[in-house]
Amino acid sequence: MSNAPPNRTSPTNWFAVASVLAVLLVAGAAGAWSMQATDQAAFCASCHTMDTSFWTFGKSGHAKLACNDCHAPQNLAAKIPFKAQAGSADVWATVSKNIPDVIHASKMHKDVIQANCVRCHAPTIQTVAMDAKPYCVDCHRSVPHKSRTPISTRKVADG
Amino acid sequence: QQTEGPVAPVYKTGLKSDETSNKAFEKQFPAQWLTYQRNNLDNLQQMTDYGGPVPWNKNDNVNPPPKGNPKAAQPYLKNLWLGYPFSFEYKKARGHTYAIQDILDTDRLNRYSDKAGLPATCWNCKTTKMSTWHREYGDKVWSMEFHDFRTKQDEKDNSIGCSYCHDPADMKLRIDSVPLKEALQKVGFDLAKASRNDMRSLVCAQCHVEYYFQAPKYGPAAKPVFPWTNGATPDKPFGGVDPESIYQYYKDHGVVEMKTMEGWFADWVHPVSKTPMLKAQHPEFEHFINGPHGAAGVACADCHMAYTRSVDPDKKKTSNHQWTSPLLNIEGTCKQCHQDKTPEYLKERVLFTQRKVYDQLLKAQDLSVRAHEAVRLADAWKGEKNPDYDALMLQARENVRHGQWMWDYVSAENSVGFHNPVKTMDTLARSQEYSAGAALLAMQATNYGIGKNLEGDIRKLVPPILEWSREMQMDPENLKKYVWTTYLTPLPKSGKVWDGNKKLTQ
Amino acid sequence: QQTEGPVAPVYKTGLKSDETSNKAFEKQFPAQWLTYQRNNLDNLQQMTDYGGPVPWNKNDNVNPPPKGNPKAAQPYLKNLWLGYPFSFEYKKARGHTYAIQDILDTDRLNRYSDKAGLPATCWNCKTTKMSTWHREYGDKVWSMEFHDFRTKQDEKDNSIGCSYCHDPADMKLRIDSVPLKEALQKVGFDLAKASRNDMRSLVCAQCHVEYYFQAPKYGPAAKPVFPWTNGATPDKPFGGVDPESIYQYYKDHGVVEMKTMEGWFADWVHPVSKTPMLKAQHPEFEHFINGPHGAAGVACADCHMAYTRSVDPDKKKTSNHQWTSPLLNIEGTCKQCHQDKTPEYLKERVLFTQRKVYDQLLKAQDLSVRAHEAVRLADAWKGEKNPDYDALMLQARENVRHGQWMWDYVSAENSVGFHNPVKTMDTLARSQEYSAGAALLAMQATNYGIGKNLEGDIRKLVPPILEWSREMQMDPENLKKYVWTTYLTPLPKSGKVWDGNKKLTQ
Ligand code: HEC
Ligand code: HEC
Ligand code: HEC
Ligand code: HEC
Ligand code: HEC
Ligand code: HEC
Ligand code: HEC
Ligand code: HEC
Ligand code: HEC
Ligand code: HEC
Ligand code: HEC
Ligand code: HEC
Ligand code: HEC
Ligand code: HEC
Ligand SMILES: [Ca+2]
Ligand SMILES: [Ca+2]
Repeated sequence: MSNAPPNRTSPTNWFAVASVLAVLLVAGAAGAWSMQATDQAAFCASCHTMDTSFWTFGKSGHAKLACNDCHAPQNLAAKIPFKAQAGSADVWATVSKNIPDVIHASKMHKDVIQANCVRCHAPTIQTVAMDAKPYCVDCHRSVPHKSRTPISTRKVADG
Repeated sequence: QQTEGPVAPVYKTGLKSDETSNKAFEKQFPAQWLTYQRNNLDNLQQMTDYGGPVPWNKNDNVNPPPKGNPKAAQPYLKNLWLGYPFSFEYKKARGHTYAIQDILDTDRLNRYSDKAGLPATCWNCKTTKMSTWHREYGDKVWSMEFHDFRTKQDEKDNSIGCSYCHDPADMKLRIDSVPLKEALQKVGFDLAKASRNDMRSLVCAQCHVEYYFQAPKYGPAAKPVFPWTNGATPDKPFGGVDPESIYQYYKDHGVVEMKTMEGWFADWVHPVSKTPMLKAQHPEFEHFINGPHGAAGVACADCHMAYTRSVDPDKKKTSNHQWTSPLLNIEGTCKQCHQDKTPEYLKERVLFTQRKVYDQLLKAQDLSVRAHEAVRLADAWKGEKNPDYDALMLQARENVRHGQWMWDYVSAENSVGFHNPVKTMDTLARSQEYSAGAALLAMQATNYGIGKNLEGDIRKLVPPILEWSREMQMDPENLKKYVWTTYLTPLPKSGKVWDGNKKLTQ
Repeated sequence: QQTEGPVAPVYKTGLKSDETSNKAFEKQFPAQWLTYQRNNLDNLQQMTDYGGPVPWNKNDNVNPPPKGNPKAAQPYLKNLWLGYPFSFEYKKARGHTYAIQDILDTDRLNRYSDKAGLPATCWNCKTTKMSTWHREYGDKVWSMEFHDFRTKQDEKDNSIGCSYCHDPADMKLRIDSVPLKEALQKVGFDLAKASRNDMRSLVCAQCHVEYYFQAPKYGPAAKPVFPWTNGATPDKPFGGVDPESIYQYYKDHGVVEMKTMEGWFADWVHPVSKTPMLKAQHPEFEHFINGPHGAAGVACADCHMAYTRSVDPDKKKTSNHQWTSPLLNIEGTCKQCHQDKTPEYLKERVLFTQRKVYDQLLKAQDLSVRAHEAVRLADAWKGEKNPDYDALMLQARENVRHGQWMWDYVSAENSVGFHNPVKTMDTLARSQEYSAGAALLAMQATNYGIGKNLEGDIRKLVPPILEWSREMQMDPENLKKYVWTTYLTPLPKSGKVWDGNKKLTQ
């Protein structure tokens, strides 16, 4: 339609390449420190792309968490391949500058998030039919990124 | 550690699936029982601007609540339903725990006779016993005598309760109501495949829907049918619930004999305009389903039964079984989804819609009264007539019927537009179009002879009837109070035969 | 990392604050420049069901796009605006880059004379030069000759552009337009305290608002004024933007002399019904501000300028400076907030509203035509009259005016209801009420003598005028084509004086 398709031949973003290396390091060495460091908000937010999410999350009831408390599986066997895949997808998108205008969590990713809601809130959801909707966020629509609020209150213009 | 995802609690109650007593559930479900009891609240503190469980008379815009409600009443209802039981009594709904008491006490049913005038069908949406009786009598039950069942149940223990929505054995949601099961089948909605989210609305659709009593010609007599098939398609099973689709549906399925309306369905004939009329009843589901919320997958229970922790004994999270206006508890209902908004803001948005809907509803009713009045005058017209007089009068009547159906579809819906703002406003605009058209056609039929008599404020030309009841209609003197009531036939004088579930000596 | 909240980027451009050239910004802002250029797209692929930047004639429901649009046109526009320049040409809007070209080419301005017929005010919302001229000439500029400015600017380089919304020195959003600044001041909205979010809508409110030309009696002649004060309160500065408030506003601020309307404002007098009329223009802001989105704080730019990364050179996130229908890019616009919905779903919800609004709009226009026709017939009526004839005819005219104002307020608004679904439907219902009332009053005035002549399909009684223009009106023969056009005065025959920004030899 009216927006031309993204141009895929733009010059490389060197910061991102460095990030690729970082991720490879994580996946390869799997050192405990790098595993934890790359879970934290600060790391995710090192990509400007993540500013919006970082900002809204920071204002939410969940601000004390790490991004990957929600955004990665918590069992290590599942977590490493997930992080490698998600991480390299993020990085590849950044390097190739093939970043969509609006980023959406994929179905697979939403399922991962869902499992994490359940993991933390298990005691809360025992007595009622919390599967009334496919996802917790179908009711808790603002958790944690405040998706219905005006853009200027949650987006960074020159991200 | 749990990674399976939330699962609805499953219960083994030890109760039988055909249990109909509410009390039977109390011990095992004290939290739900407690909120369920709150359905008995009906004091003035429970009022919202247009809703809340206070049973004021819907036409009374003179007396303050709880008798009337000058801010939300519809003064012409008794005129517009003249000749039909709804003109005797129609109140604002209150909690489910009152369902039996209120139907026992309503003047819509003839308590002055051995014949209630309306069939046992009326019990369908009030008592947990209905499915028992249906199993017992089969489809004959619908046309049985209403009064015969007055004593066959307990006012509280069988009022709309657990077994109507849950299978008592395991508490899974179920559809207990025969008419809904059949309606879903006819529109091609497979109940076996209904998701949990669907069920959280469908249990309400057992009752909060438009219905009519089937004429014997079309199947079991007096069976309640939901008129949803016209427009339903395999991929859009609820494609037939808009008021124009249903209006078309009613151009069939009936036994009207009037020329050009042969075979149409009619609930009654309005005595003033001699028009075969339709009555709309509580089409909440039909409004909601393609409104902003229903279309988005929000369920009735999300707003009207939002989870609450406020309940002892153990302050566990449970579904709130007090069905009432969500505006009485915006924090606990709307705000789970609209967390970024304040309760004041949300309430103001509801009112933004409701105020406009209410205003246009009253205008639509004024025009509808004018339409009946025009036909009445044209009927009585002795002067020169249009050569097409007969055809024009038939068209006029069709417009009277159409216009009234459209506003009634909105009036009978209990959210004053909120469940589907734009559709509601569209329906009212159409109502006004048809009613204005009816008056114009009647004028044409009389070569505008009646024009002069229709000039000026309709509220003065046709005064709203504030009080009317079966007892009033028994006294021929009362029929002289208004021009319109002179068209009624006095009812036979008689004392009360039934008081609640007590048969009085006669 | 930020802690204060997202802030708009600030730049030091080295440009002066009074820069008016668009090109001056190209080098420093290549990404915005690139999307800005996309405002030049106006081919058929850009059409949505009701919108999109394709300049078809808004009344033409006969020819296919780009000339007309059978699915979205309003066939009676030329009839309803007869005698007013809008009846010569009115097109679907397209991109901002065409603003100057389109005003240069429009038949609304008289290109066959040295006098355009409309003042220089018209330039206000088309050219970045306006504030320069205002500084130069002061408030005299508004009533200066439109034509004199045709050559004083570049068609593309000064078309609605950067400096109208940004301070060229630092690119902060600014209000460049005099009428908005004054309007905000009058309603008590302090621009200095406007938040960034406010500014993301207010820059649009410079132009996408209802306005009128001030009569000399009330201040500088022909100055554009936004009629928002009636209903504005300190805590609700935009409390006066609903159509009924503005209608009341126009019961003042003018120079009408007709009895009972003394001092009212009128844009022109409709020649057929001799009624002092109002013209509504693009009240997008007025609709949006208390609609579901505007009330929730969503800004115009959130939907019409959503961030995009698809732009070279560096694929950074920038605001999309192609102002067009969000439905052309639902993924990138609506889905910022409605991430849980599909584009198909969202489009269908928009259409759910738009279809109903369009249908009721056409009905309102039909009734409005009937109202003018009724007054015309009653004016010509030679038979017996009502003793109150004069008073009734004045009331009828007031209703003609009121009814037309209400539908025009919706017609002129460019979202076909989406910006405020319920308010739009309410406005149309009111329009229909007033127009139907006008016809009835005219009938009463003639003791229903004109009734017969109003019977039947209005589209046959008063045929829609498909083509009309200044040139057509120069030929007295053309005035005979329709009953209604016989009420026009032929225009003096004359050749074109202006073609775009070229003065032709005369
Ligand atoms: C409490 C759980 C939680 C935390 C903590 C969290 N997120 Fe999310 N995030 C979600 C959910 C839920 C969604 C999906 C929203 C949807 O699609 O409905 C999401 C979506 C996203 C998306 C997709 C874009 C969107 O808005 O749909 C991005 C990017 C994202 N999160 C990044 C982050 C970053 C970066 C952090 C840390 C700074 C973070 N998230 C912290 C729950 C969380
Ligand atoms: C190298 C820069 C970069 C870093 C670091 C980064 N992201 Fe992303 N992220 C992106 C880009 C680019 C996309 C868009 C990819 C797409 O949708 O094609 C994205 C997409 C996402 C999405 C939505 C897509 C999906 O996979 O469902 C989520 C959620 C997300 N990121 C979370 C995170 C979290 C959590 C972190 C920290 C652990 C993180 N990101 C770190 C650049 C980054
Ligand atoms: C790692 C643990 C963790 C995860 C994962 C998590 N939460 Fe929470 N959540 C918490 C804690 C801790 C609080 C209490 C925060 C407070 O009150 O300070 C909380 C609070 C909440 C609240 C109440 C306050 C509010 O913000 O509304 C809701 C609702 C909620 N969470 C929903 C969710 C949903 C939905 C998800 C998944 C998208 C989720 N949570 C994921 C730990 C978690
Ligand atoms: C998004 C929330 C929402 C959903 C979903 C919803 N409702 Fe409502 N309902 C409301 C609001 C708000 C009112 C207006 C209450 C008032 O005026 O006080 C209302 C009013 C009602 C009333 C009248 C209550 C009273 O106090 O007068 C009934 C009955 C009702 N709804 C039934 C239903 C049914 C049945 C469904 C599903 C088919 C449903 N509602 C779906 C929000 C909702
Ligand atoms: C398809 C379901 C259904 C059927 C059949 C039904 N009702 Fe109801 N009834 C309802 C619902 C839902 C309400 C509450 C909403 C309302 O009042 O509009 C209600 C409310 C009532 C009330 C209390 C409020 C009032 O109107 O005064 C009475 C009394 C009542 N019904 C009597 C009857 C009678 C008599 C019949 C038979 C003619 C009948 N009902 C048939 C569903 C039904
Ligand atoms: C008008 C319908 C209706 C009636 C009557 C009704 N319920 Fe429910 N009930 C529901 C719905 C809807 C749910 C939510 C189920 C879900 O989400 O799957 C529910 C949920 C429950 C649950 C599961 C836990 C929870 O709170 O969500 C229990 C237990 C329960 N009800 C008990 C009862 C009891 C006991 C009664 C009678 C006093 C009763 N219900 C009457 C509709 C009803
Ligand atoms: C159908 C709507 C709905 C769904 C789906 C839903 N919730 Fe809730 N949730 C609510 C409501 C309503 C409340 C408010 C209850 C109260 O505080 O009285 C709530 C409250 C909460 C709270 C805060 C208070 C508490 O009770 O602990 C948490 C945490 C929470 N939900 C987590 C979840 C998680 C995790 C999921 C998914 C497994 C989920 N919710 C799914 C409606 C929903
Ligand atoms: C068996 C029939 C039946 C079912 C099932 C049913 N209702 Fe009702 N409902 C009624 C009747 C009857 C009344 C009116 C009772 C009275 O006034 O005596 C009513 C009244 C109400 C009221 C009005 C109370 C008030 O505060 O004004 C609300 C709200 C309501 N119902 C919501 C629901 C919802 C939500 C569901 C599904 C979860 C539901 N109902 C299921 C028949 C039913
Ligand atoms: C389970 C989630 C949920 C609940 C509960 C809910 N809403 Fe909504 N609401 C939505 C969704 C989804 C939309 C559609 C727009 C969107 O996708 O954000 C919406 C739209 C709206 C709108 C805009 C449409 C309009 O009619 O103007 C209003 C106002 C609104 N809701 C108010 C309420 C109020 C008041 C309540 C409580 C009575 C409520 N909502 C309960 C999810 C919900
Ligand atoms: C929530 C999103 C949203 C907001 C906020 C919004 N609009 Fe729109 N706008 C739309 C949609 C959707 C349409 C209909 C487009 C169509 O029919 O193709 C539209 C149509 C328009 C059009 C006609 C475009 C066309 O292609 O015909 C104009 C002009 C416009 N809007 C201006 C504005 C202005 C000015 C504001 C703020 C005062 C505003 N809009 C706020 C969504 C929005
Ligand atoms: C207050 C701002 C404002 C003023 C003053 C104004 N316009 Fe416009 N004009 C707009 C906007 C906004 C649009 C686009 C939306 C629309 O077409 O409704 C527009 C569109 C147009 C168009 C293109 C579409 C069409 O209607 O054919 C023309 C030509 C035009 N205007 C001419 C004029 C003329 C002539 C005048 C003076 C009588 C004038 N404008 C005064 C704001 C204004
Ligand atoms: C009709 C109004 C309007 C016009 C004309 C306009 N802009 Fe903008 N511009 C905006 C708005 C609104 C924003 C968002 C600002 C914010 O969020 O604070 C913006 C943002 C920007 C930004 C900040 C970065 C970004 O993309 O969000 C730049 C740079 C910019 N515009 C440049 C230009 C240039 C260059 C032109 C002329 C080619 C131009 N603008 C014309 C309204 C306009
Ligand atoms: C200086 C006056 C002015 C300002 C400021 C302005 N507009 Fe416009 N807008 C116009 C005019 C004039 C047109 C029509 C141009 C034409 O058709 O020649 C127009 C056309 C449009 C269209 C129609 C294009 C289409 O696709 O149909 C949209 C959408 C629009 N404007 C949105 C906006 C938004 C959003 C803003 C603020 C960010 C804005 N405008 C600011 C005057 C303005
Ligand atoms: C910046 C956030 C934002 C954007 C962008 C946005 N919306 Fe909304 N939308 C909302 C909010 C907020 C509401 C009000 C209900 C609520 O609070 O969820 C809403 C309500 C709605 C509703 C329900 C009201 C109605 O009119 O039926 C629809 C439909 C809708 N939006 C569609 C759209 C479409 C289509 C677009 C793109 C043209 C869009 N929205 C863009 C935030 C947004
Ligand atoms: Ca019915
Ligand atoms: Ca105007």
